Amino acid sequence: MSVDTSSLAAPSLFVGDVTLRKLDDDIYRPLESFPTIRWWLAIAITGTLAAIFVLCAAYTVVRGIGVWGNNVPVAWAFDIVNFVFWIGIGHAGTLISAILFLFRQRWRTGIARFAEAMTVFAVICALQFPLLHTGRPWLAMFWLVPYPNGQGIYPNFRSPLEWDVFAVSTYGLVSAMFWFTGLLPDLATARDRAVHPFRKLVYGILSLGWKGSNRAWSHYEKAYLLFAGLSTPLVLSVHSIVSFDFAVSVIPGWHTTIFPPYFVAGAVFSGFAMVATLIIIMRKMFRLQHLVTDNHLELMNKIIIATSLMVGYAYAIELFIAWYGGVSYERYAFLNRALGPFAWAYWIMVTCNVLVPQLLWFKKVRRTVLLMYPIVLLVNVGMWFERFVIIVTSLHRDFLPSSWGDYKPTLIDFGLLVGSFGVFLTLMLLFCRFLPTIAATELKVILSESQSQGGGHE
Amino acid sequence: MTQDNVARVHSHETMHRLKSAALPSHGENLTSPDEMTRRDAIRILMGASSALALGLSGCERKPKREIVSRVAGPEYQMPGKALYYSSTWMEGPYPYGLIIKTVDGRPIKIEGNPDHPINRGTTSAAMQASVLSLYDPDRLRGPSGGGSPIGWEAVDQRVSEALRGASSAVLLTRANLGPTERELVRKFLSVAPHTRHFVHEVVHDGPRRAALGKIYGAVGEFLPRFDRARVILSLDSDFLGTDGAVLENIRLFTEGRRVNDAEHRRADISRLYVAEGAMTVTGSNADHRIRLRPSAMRRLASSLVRAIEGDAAELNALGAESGVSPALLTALVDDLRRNRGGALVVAGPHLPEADHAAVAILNDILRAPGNTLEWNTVLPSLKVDDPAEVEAVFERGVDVAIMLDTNPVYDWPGKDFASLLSRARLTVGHGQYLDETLAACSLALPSNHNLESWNDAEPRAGVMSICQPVIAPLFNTRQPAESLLTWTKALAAEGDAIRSFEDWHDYLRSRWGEGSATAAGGGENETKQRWEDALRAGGLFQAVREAPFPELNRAAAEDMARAELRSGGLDVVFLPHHAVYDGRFANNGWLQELPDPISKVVWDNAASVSLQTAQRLKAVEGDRVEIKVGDRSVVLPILVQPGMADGVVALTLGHGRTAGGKILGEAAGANVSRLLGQTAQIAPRLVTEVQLTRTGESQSLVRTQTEFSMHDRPIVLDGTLAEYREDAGFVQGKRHIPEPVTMFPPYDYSKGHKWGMAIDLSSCVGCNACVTACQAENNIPIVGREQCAVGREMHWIRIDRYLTGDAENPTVHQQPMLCQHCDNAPCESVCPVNATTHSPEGLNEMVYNRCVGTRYCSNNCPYKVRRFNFLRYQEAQLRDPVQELVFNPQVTVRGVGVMEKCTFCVQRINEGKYHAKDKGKAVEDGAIQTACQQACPAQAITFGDVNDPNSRIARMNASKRAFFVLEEYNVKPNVAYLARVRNLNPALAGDKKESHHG
Amino acid sequence: MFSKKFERRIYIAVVVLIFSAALGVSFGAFILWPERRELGYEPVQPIQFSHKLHAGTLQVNCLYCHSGAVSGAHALVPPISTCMNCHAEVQPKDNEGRIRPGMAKLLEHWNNAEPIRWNKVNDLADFVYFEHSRHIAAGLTCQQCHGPVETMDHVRREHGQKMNWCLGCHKQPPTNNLKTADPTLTTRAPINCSTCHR
Amino acid sequence: MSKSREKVVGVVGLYDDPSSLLRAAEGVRDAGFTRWDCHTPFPVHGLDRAMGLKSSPLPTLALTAGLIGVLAAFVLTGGLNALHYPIRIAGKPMLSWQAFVPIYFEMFVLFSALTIMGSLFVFCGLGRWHSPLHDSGVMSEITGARFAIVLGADDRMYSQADAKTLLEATGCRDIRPLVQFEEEDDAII
Repeated sequence: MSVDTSSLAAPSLFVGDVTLRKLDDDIYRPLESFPTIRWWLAIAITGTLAAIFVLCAAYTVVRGIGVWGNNVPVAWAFDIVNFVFWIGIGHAGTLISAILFLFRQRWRTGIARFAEAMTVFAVICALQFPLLHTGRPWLAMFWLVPYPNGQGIYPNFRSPLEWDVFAVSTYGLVSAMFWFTGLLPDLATARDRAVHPFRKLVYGILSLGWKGSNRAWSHYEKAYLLFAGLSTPLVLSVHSIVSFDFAVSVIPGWHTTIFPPYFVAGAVFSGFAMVATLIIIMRKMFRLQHLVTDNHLELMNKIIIATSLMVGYAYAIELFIAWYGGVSYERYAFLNRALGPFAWAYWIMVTCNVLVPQLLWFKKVRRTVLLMYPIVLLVNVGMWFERFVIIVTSLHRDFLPSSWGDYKPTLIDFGLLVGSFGVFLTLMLLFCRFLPTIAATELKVILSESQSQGGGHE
Repeated sequence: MTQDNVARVHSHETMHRLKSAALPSHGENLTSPDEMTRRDAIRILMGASSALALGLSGCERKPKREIVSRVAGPEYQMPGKALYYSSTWMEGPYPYGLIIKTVDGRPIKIEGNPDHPINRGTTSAAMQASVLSLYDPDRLRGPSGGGSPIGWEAVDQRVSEALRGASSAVLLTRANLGPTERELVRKFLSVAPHTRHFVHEVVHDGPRRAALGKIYGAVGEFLPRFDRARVILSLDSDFLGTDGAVLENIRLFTEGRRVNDAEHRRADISRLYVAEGAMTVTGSNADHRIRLRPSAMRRLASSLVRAIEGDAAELNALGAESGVSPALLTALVDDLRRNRGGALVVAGPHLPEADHAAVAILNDILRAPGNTLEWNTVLPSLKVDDPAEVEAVFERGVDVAIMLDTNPVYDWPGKDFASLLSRARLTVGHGQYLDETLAACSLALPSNHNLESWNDAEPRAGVMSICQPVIAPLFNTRQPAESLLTWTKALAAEGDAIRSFEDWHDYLRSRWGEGSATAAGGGENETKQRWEDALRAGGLFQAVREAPFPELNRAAAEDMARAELRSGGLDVVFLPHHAVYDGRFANNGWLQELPDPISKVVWDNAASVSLQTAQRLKAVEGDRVEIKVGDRSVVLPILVQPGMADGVVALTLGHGRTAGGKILGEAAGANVSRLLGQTAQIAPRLVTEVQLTRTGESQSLVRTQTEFSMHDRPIVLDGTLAEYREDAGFVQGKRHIPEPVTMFPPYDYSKGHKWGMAIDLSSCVGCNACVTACQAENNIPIVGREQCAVGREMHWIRIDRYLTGDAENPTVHQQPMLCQHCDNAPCESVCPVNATTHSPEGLNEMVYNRCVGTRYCSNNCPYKVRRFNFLRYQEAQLRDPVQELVFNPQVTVRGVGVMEKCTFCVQRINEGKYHAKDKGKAVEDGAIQTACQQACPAQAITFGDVNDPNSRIARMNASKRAFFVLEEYNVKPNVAYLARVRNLNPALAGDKKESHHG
Repeated sequence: MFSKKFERRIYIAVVVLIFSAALGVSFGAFILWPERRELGYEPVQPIQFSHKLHAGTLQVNCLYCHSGAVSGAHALVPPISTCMNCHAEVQPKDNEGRIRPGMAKLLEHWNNAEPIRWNKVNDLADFVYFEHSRHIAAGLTCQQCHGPVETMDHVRREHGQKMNWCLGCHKQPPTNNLKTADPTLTTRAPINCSTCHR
Repeated sequence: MSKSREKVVGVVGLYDDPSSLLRAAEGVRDAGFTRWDCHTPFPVHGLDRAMGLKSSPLPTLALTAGLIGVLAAFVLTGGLNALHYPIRIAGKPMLSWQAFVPIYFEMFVLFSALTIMGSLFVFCGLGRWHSPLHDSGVMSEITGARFAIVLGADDRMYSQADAKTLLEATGCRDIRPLVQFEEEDDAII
């Protein structure tokens, strides 16, 4: 990323007259005031969706996977599409908190906390699917874990699904720890601002006795850097490993060496789109436009268009290699994507992920919420379809034409998809209500630096 | 089954004692109280929660189970050990010899009797499925009169009283009565003098039989010797599918097509020409196919006669009219002429008499009689009566109507049979189900299943086959012959010899005693011994001298063949369904879910038409059309079938059943037999005047395969005989296999066993027997029409069918596809829980109880042969105390959420190994047979130890025709396919567009 | 609020929580540990048949009654007729000359031709295809898996008979002590899955 | 909460901006104090040097733990798949380490991250809720917007007057005593 931060980022990350005190007041206001009617309305809707998720999941477990549209040959469909989609969403959080941190991109502070929370919740959503998609989740939840048992048999560590178990659980755990570490000082602030003893107690316990001591800061900053350093290869590895689910198989359309970078780029792409989608609402809802500024949005949009070009390149190179490689099965698989029965999904993908984001080349579009919002929404749609295209169209027609089949999702499939958004958004709403959505402490650093450098405000 | 097990076949006499000791004769307590609980015997896999390693399933111990001791069991019947009995399959149109495997007193698997001269150890799908019908919970469980249960005594009294007082009675039976049954019918008719016996079948070869009788002046039928023929011409005869002794036909046909690599330069196999209207199994195996309407068959036969005799004008005219390539017709004529004495023409049983006369002449001038045709004087079935005659009798008034194991209310080709029946005072229906007929009868009497019955059969001279029961009747049922004997005894005069017979078994036995006593003499003990020997062997099989071929009355034949040709806009041909036949097996789920060998449709019937005919009707696949013949009509969906002749509609019988079980209620389809029996038909199953109108509705047809193009992929390889003679390894030139690159050194499989399979595509005709055999052996569930529609059928072996070449008259490629047991199996490396692994003997093993159901293995299987239990498919069946008896105790019944696939019948492998070990010997080649291999009528499947250089499998694998599917992916499959050799007429080599790959 | 006492309370809470969790897990594992859970199962049988008397004192060969073990998968409990081979003659009586209750019950079953419903002591899951005959042929003694039955008045489960336990023997290096060991095996007995599951 | 006595345990100096704190910290460091600390709402750049702190040992710990994780992963995968129950899978060798690499990597990250988190408890005093700063009522200032130097009474250089003077000398205008509530009832519950 070659954004010149010294000239661009620092001065323009705040709007209006911001002091350390006012910063705290703004950020902690949602925690300290009674939720607005809009918040209640929102959580009622998302809570209902989350309940749909729970019901559909229970129904699936009781009746069997047959209540979905999956079949042979399309043995994976919405389940794994949703899994990859949510894992991908999570990646933007880690990218913002870790990679942009390592690159000293200061503007990340405005959105990092929110994006990290998104990571954690997206991973929670994602984790539902690999477990739920197994035929016997009540056994899968144990047998995928190498624990001492009476059978004397253990997982097969050669399986990409087993790699997933390690990768996704590590990712979830590390993301949560990283997020929590970042939250510590802010929780301490929340504790010290709290008036009600119960709030004070809860935030007090959660902040683990943080005192802002510089002896602690010294280790803390090192730890944060190390977390960032670990998370960076971790986030790359996680989506690479998720892509291995497909890349190490033999199925034409899956067996592709470009998958790891392509998946990572796609994950960042979709993740940033999701961050933008949600943070625009969040900053409006909690009146934080002066902290999450249009400059932030513009920078995100720049990353979106960069990653859009990457996935566009991947789509093109896939087609090229399919032609150039000369393997007839593979050639057919890609032609079938673009022209077969699921061509509509392919072209939705191309339109939403490659064509529409090109509008972001215009500065006006990048900086106008009303113009960019439809674009980021479409990117979310497009990236869901990208996984659908990869999984369903590759499976439904592979080597032997005799085994080719069709795929039709059922209501339960849609229930789980919509329901997973319910779970995710409910968690996000709770997060916005109970935890500081903006990394106040980090913002204070930037604010104080900009003030001490004599840099004014816009 | 090993050789040794055949020797252990037990006769029913000992079985009789066993039953009294161990088997209560009726009802729920059927399972012998033995060492095991029933659950134990059946081996189920439900939640597998008890296996949860830390025992998280609960605090208490596992559910307490009991061992029920026997009081005093027969020594030879060890609980859990299989016993084998011989018998005869009497349910279908043709009787075949059976070996029935029973475990703990319950029959669980049917095999062919290897000693039976007709089927020689092979089986058909319907035979395999018979065991499922035995445990069908929808079977009638006791006699009922007017809807309420009554006792057999009351039944007998009512029937015999009614018969005594009857001034007119009708006995309606099926055609394949055994000789003893026929004798009993004669006896019955003699004591019930106002009774007339009629035979009813929808599917029969009446015209052929009538024609042969007239032109040869003798009763008899052709026995085609496909193995001796060099050139075979089939005129609408599906002899590999439904016409005649199919199992024998397939065997003989494939014998005549076998090639030997060592002598590939001199290889010579028969050439099959098929002229047909519908697309049949036979047609799909043709070297050259002529699409021709059934109503034009006679013209083809007659003009062939003339052309062979020198005048090809009419043949050319026919060719021009029906769009058949003149070159093909010329080549056919040349081929036939050149191969006099080695040529053979067969004609379909649904063609009119005149056609058979024409074919007889053709065969005669080709010198087929005595060479490629034998004459059989002992007919396997009775002559079917003219429905109009029966209707007339009913219309004159009938007091008593008795219908034994036949369902005329469903399939009567003529007037509404139910209303005819309603005129009779007493109507007695005998059958296994409360079907359409029994529901319309005043007395509904339950019949025994074939496996509960005594019977005999004599399909041809020298073949006397015995059917013995292998289980006491499950329900309060009785064999129709038993009923008939009871009624005969009741009607017979005091002192009549018939009254001395205790029961039907006694009657049958004494008749056999008489027969063998007169033949061989000897005392009572020897008679008994001979009877027991015959039971053990499955019958008396003697080589008899071939009957001399009678002289053809050519003038009469020509006269007959000149009969007026009637033809309308469309030909409608009524074919028996490949699995449920005429509807008698409609309540059998294995058969309903068996894909049609040609269209792959399941659970349904349709109106098949060619692409051009569909276009003419402006209909597309799935459009429902009203098919109107005379004043009756049915509505069926259109199925566009490549290979059909234009102007032909092919309808399959056997669907649209309305009563008699839950399974047939699941099936879709319509009853087409109601269109029959009107003036528009030129033969009993051939109609030429028909109207088709689109109803505007449409319906989806459920097919297990939807893509029939091979997309130029080297999947099924074949070549012509010319190519083969040139180079036995012609397959190698048809694809490109790059040198495999691998990171890992391969495992050494050279020690011990290495199991492998070879499938000779030259032999496979695509008959589906293997599919059902596998289903029976491996407890494979049926999933129903809806689940099939979403692609969840469970067959471990399927027969892939590809069409290449001409879209209207394609070349058909069949390929049985099953788990390839790859050495580098892609499914194994992706399973996260080690549920699918490799054995040191080269088996790809699937451990159901370890499987958590990620389905990743299925995704990564290039052959897509893995099957997933998406829903609780087997649970209802497991809970039913009758249905659960069908399960093979040697194979786990899979629960929901578990992947499954072909195991190479690992239970048989283990048993074979144990057996050899106990004897201290190596496993003999051929001692271990997979279920599919054992059933295969074409002997196309070979299984064995690849490491044994003398084994048949090693020879097959070494064949130059052998190739592996997707070999280029270096998955190292263990199922070798031997490329099909097609015997194309060299004169037509350029005419026929053969697809080349790679 | 955040006094030393508060801090101590939290510590105590955490310690108690961790301790009770550890205790719970170990207790649960102890209770549920499959080997243990199956061990020592000693149900009351419908007839008080003493293996100690028959197999121990009287030295009746195991295979006399459990004849299936040689030739098949199931060892079988004997049909009552097998009992009657001896007990038609030998009918133990008590001091007052009455037939002992267990014997009387056996006779009752025999005379009514009514099977005896024994409680299964050694019970494998349905998906395990255990073949007694293979193990007898390999020269294993009954006691190796069933424990010293000849010393038990009531038969008791001596081994958990979980897969790990089976594998314990199967995975040993090949040995010449076993009669029918396959020379191609690298272990004492096959350990591939279809040996027991299919 | 029980009644308690206040006990002075040190002195707090509050500053309004980081630069004055930096200067003050250098002064305190140079004065030779050891039992003292700075408390800030956010990490102040240069304060470590100003306080004369040694650099954190965390990176070494994290790397060591990660390597132990890799070793554990090697033992886990190889031990279970190749030694404990060698099953043939897809023609791959029992110890097909290439296929275990993703697990090695993930275990590196997992062990390392857990160690970092654990180390934070040790090094940053997490889980020590009690602080005289709460009792002195300055905590909310610190986590809010102000910067504090705390000189502990247990420092051998400490005397209340000197400490106050020292802080005043660094320009501190808000100096407060650091108090701790002495609980009368010192019982645990």
